[in-house]
Amino acid sequence: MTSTKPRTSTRTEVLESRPVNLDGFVEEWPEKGLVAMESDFDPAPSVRVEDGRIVELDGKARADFDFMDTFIANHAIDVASAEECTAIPSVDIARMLIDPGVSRGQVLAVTRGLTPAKILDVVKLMNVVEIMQAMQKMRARRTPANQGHSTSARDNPVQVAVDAAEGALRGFAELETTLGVVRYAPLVAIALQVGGQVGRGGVLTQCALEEATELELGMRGITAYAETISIYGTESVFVDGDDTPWSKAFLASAYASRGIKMRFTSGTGSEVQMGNAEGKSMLYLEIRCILMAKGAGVQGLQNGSISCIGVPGAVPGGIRAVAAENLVASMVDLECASGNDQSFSHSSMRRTARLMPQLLPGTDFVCSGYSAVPNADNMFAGSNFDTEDYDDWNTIQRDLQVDGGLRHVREAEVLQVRNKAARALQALFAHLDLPPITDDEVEAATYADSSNDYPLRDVLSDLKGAQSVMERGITGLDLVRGLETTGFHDVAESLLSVLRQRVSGDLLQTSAVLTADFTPLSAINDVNDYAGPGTGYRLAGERWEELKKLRHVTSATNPETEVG
Amino acid sequence: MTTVDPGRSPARLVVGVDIGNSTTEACLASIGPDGSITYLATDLTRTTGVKGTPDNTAGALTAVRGALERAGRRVGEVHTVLLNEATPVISGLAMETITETIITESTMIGHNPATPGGEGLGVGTTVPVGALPEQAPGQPVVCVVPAGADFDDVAAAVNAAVRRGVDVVAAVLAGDDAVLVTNRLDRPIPVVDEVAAVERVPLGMLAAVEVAAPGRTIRTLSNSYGLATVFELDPAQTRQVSPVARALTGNRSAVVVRTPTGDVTDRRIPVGELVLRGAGKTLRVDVDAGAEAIMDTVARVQPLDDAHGEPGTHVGGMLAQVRDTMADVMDVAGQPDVPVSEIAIRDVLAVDTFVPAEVRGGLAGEVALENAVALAAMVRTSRSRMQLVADLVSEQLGAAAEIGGVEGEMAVGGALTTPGVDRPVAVLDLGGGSTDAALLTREGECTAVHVAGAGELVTKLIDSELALDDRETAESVKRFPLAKVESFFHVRHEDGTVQFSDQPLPPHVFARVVVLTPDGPAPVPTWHGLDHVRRVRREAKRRVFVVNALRALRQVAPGANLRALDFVVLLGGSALDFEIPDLIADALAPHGVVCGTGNVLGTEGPRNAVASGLVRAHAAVLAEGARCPAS
Amino acid sequence: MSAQPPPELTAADYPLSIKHPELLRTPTGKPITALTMDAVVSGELSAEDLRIAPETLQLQAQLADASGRPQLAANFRRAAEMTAIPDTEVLAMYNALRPRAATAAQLGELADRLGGTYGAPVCAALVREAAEVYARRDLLARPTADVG
Amino acid sequence: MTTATTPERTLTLREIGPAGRGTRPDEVVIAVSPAFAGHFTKTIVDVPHAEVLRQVLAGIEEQGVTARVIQVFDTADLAAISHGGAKLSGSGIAVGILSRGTTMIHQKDLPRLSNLELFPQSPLLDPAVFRMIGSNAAQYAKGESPQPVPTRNDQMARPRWQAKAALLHLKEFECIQAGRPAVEVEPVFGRVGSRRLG
Repeated sequence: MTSTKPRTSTRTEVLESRPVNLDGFVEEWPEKGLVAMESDFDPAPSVRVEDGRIVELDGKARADFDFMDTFIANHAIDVASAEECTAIPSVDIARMLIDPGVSRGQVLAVTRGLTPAKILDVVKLMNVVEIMQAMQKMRARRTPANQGHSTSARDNPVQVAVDAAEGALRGFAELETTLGVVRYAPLVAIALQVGGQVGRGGVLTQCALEEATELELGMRGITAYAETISIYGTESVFVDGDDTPWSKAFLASAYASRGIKMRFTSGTGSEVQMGNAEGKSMLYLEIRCILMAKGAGVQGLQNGSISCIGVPGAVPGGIRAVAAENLVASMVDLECASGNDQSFSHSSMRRTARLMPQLLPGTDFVCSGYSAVPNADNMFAGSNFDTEDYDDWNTIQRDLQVDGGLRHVREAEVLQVRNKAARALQALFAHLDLPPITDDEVEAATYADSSNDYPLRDVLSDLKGAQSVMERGITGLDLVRGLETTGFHDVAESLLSVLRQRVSGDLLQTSAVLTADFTPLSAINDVNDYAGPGTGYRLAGERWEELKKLRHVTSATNPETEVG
Repeated sequence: MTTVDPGRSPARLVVGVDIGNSTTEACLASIGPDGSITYLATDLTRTTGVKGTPDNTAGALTAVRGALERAGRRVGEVHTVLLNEATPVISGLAMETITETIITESTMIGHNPATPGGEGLGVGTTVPVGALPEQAPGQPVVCVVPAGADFDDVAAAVNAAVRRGVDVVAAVLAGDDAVLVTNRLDRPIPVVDEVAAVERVPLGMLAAVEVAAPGRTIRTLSNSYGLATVFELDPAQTRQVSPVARALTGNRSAVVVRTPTGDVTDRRIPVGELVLRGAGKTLRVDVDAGAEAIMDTVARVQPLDDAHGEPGTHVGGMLAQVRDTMADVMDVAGQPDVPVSEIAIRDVLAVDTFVPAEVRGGLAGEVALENAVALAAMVRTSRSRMQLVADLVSEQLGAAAEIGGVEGEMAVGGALTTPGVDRPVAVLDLGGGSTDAALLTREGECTAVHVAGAGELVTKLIDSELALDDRETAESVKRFPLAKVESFFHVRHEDGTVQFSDQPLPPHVFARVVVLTPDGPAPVPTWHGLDHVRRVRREAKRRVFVVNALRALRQVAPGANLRALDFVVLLGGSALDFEIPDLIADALAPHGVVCGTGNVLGTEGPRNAVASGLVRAHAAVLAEGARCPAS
Repeated sequence: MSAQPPPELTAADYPLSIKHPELLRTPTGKPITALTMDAVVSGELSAEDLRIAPETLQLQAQLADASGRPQLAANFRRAAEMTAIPDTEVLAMYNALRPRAATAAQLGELADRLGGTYGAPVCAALVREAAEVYARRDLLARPTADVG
Repeated sequence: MTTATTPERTLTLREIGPAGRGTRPDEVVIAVSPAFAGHFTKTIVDVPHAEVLRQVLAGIEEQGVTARVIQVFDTADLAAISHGGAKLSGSGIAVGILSRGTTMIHQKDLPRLSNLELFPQSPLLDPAVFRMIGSNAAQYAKGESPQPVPTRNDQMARPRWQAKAALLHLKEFECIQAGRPAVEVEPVFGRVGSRRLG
């Protein structure tokens, strides 16, 4: 080719080579809903009640309601206070949200009567710092927490167990897994449960699968909760997903009827991604999802764009909208597992900035899936953070004195729990007559980073074993019995304590997790009491001492050594 | 337990328990003081751990409890649990490829692309397509096209050269473009494509390209005299190229390049010796001599005392590993170690097979079916840990537990409960790792043998011969019948019958050869047709089970004469296979033997023979009847 | 959202597993304190013992009401009704509620079965409401299936 | 010849009549979306539509199977386009292609929402993949059992391409002409800077 490009500066070349330029960005197109939260095509707020029924919602008469409007009007909005609350000027409500003198409960008394467009109108007034300020108060549980992913590119149960153990030790309150080969699910779910309990008794686990199998594993007590129950903001996309608000509400009750904690999943961008945003902004549609979840009576929601993060991430103000959607979930009193769980950017700087609106104020689960395995092993298609980022995360917590739910753990402790998790799973597999785990595998697991560091397993035998788990009707009780009889008494006790919780139903309440002493901690007994400086959750005392530790900190007493 | 007093009780409750390689079976019966037996219930569960080791206890207890539950009886009522003397049998498998095809100097391309172009034979000098513009007219040329070239451009270049008078007679392409190029030529020529390493085709050499019409095979390059004609060879040279012709037989297309010393050779790979000791002799046989030679040697050292393979070979490694595994299994805390030297290989089965392997020196990933030998070996030990199992069972159930007899004898006893069977009777227990035979004579004498090779070897043969590289699929091919999905609404079974369905079949099986598993049709990932897959499956079963059936029965038959057998009863998991019993029955029919799948107690099919045999033997002792002496 | 009877439990009674274990029983009638390791090892417990009882869901519904979460409470009340329905039937009912999966008559039968066989009036009401909305939004199964 | 960069080909779709049902059992229908080779000229990763169509056609031709190309105007839903194409195909097999590159192999007896092979990750489809898609479609038409085209995956496709894919999807929807029936077209290839037709 003889054609020459115009000469570019060396600086441009440097900038061109920056990872951020591998990300994709697009212009807004509000008519089609390709816009974060500021759109002239979103409806204006309005509500009218007649005979105890909402007959007009955001400019639409009941006869014109689509099924989202109907469900929200029938179930989500408090009819008694709707007209009064929606009449309050949006700016007043926005100010209540950030005013430390107004309690969380006082805000909830107003938000329970708001329409979707009204909520949008309120949060549109708030900049990202104000959103964070509000999140700090509106988060349902006082103590923030984090959730990890433990998966394996080879679906190796040994890896899932030891990385779950290390993750639990590092602080994740919940652990989630999923599969490459779905038939591996029973073995991997068992591994996650056992590994999690070795790392820290009381960790809750889940395995993301299609509804029937996920529910079955839950009912058998092999997993403890579920969250991959997706909902969408327009009727057409909801129907494309082969569900309706009523089918999902029914499913929510089905989980509760088996004593299993559950939350829905939604997020900005999914409707426009599927081409059916009906001309509404991403945040408006997400607010409809949030209120639908509220109306279904599910205790919580995983949101923050989730698997569509590339869409809000590419438009102006998109990450502000993502922060706002987390806030809206919290301000209507739902547990919020706030995203940061999908590969988001080629730029580390951008990955970190995207996290700040959740990390700084704290949310119920800052990540709804921090990859507790290297991203190459992450079967959720990669997370915003993975095992390589552990030390950075811990340092950021220490720098800013914020609690992101993790902590630095010394190598010896890590190796100890990894080894124990592998041995516990080895003993349990032998006890249940599942394909053996060799001593070589235990050794490899203790010191491994990724799935490549493990001996290959006999996949055929594993799949037969997995099938036999289902056929033989193995339940959580069998796991407890196996662990107890093979000498892993403490792990067996932890698992039994988790199983006992489903009889009590305490984990069904909003934002519930289980502490290391097996106390259910939820929005009922750990109420967020933030009321300005010096109140609410503060990173102090023993926990702060814990977070001061890093891999390398020079000792003040003897600068020739490190503390740790 | 207080209610049971063996001295006075009118009937005692006993449970026979058979711990096999893969399943543990129980047979619950009540025995009257006169030895009369009332069978109450049976149960079957997976064997826990390796047969003959303390790990078996859990499975044995599960089976006993299961049988009790079915009969509505309590654990406390059991008087005696009867266990078989289960000696651990461990089998190993290995495969050695013993031939190798090598092409030197890139003499030949014979990979049979799916869609060659044109038809006929072209002979000329190899020239790169890029050099066609400089090629002088007159001399015939074979055009060689590198990877990445566009089919439109190649066709244009050839057409241009031909218009200039260059005699382009054939082409060899890297890409899958042969039809595309030929369709665009003014004058059609034979074209062979998908030659991945086309850059290694020698240039400036005389080459012949031949493509046959669809559905036909080449005639000239697969014929030694055809090659001699094309390349003007003398008789000595013709003899030298005959392997090339042989290698190309059956192909639809081929390229042969004449180079100074190019050759195709079929080499035997030395893979070491097998040392067999028995009958006071020690014989050696080269593994690459093939299955027949190995099995002849094995026959000459019967009964086999031990076998070793040459260290550093697959066979040597496999035999050593089987021995080590057995040593590990016998290693139980509180029991004396069993030295490896005391663990002997007691049988070897060799089977000829073939493995598709990429040809060394090939330019297009040519695959040749290389010969291979598959070996199964079996190790037994006279020592067992069954006493430990018996002690544990006794402790857990609060009942007596005794070790009741040798498996083969018990199996025969159980087989006798099959309606229509009488002494003398032989049983064949078709398992996963070994095939066992036992004979009970009219006089009540019993002999039993175990031979190596059973269901697992069949799976391995299917896996390698179909190049599946997936044991799970191979296992399905072995276990279930085949069909071809002809549309979303019908399949054609392997017997030719057609079955329609109302619901559309899943897309991933469309147009594929499938195995009809209980969970629905599963595709067999192979380009072979249904008939080929079926032939491989049946041949694998024949070479293992039929060969072993005859071998094992000869070892127990009086005077090694199969005609001396009257009844042969098939038992074990593989007796439930949909065609193995027929294959064996067909093979035995010429010897006048009645052969069929057992139906133990008239209800259990080929299952539960040993467990119910234990009960029978126990009852016989109680009645002070004769007992089959140990062999 | 009709008003619930005044709650007997208050937020201070949470968590029940610690503050009121005496109120918690398994569907088989065992007290939660019977779920011990000894009981597990001896095989006294079955999977049925690890399910939640409808009475417990009613208690949790009271707690949800007491902490200002009427929708959550309603969900727990539906769940309490659903404890009696076998697993496979729960999934079948869920599938019937998917778009265009059931006719008006089928949904009516489903609601009747919930209200009658299972004594589940709250669930039945949810299904009736769905049937009404589906009719208006063209989400009922069409009598002649058009898969083309 | 291998090193020379081939000049970019152009593509126009010349309408030759309404899209009818084919009768030849050895044909595959290629059904393209409303904006294909019109409003848009290349896929999300800049593969020219000329090359996309040329390679799919080549894959079919190499298998000795014929092809007909139709353009659909009243939907931009890939399953609907592909299934509609399959119903018009003499063999019952069709390849459906969206402007951004997303492609599907469909068969007429399958439910609309099912498919034989789906290539959802448009950023990972290059000319070689389009060739294999054509080849596989032709093999299905012949009743053979091709190995499915290997699908690729890239975790970082989300941040780079997700939003652009959504935008292209919306634009394609804009080009829908409700009620306009599908037409059979003749693909006319040309070369930039050259009048010679390929």
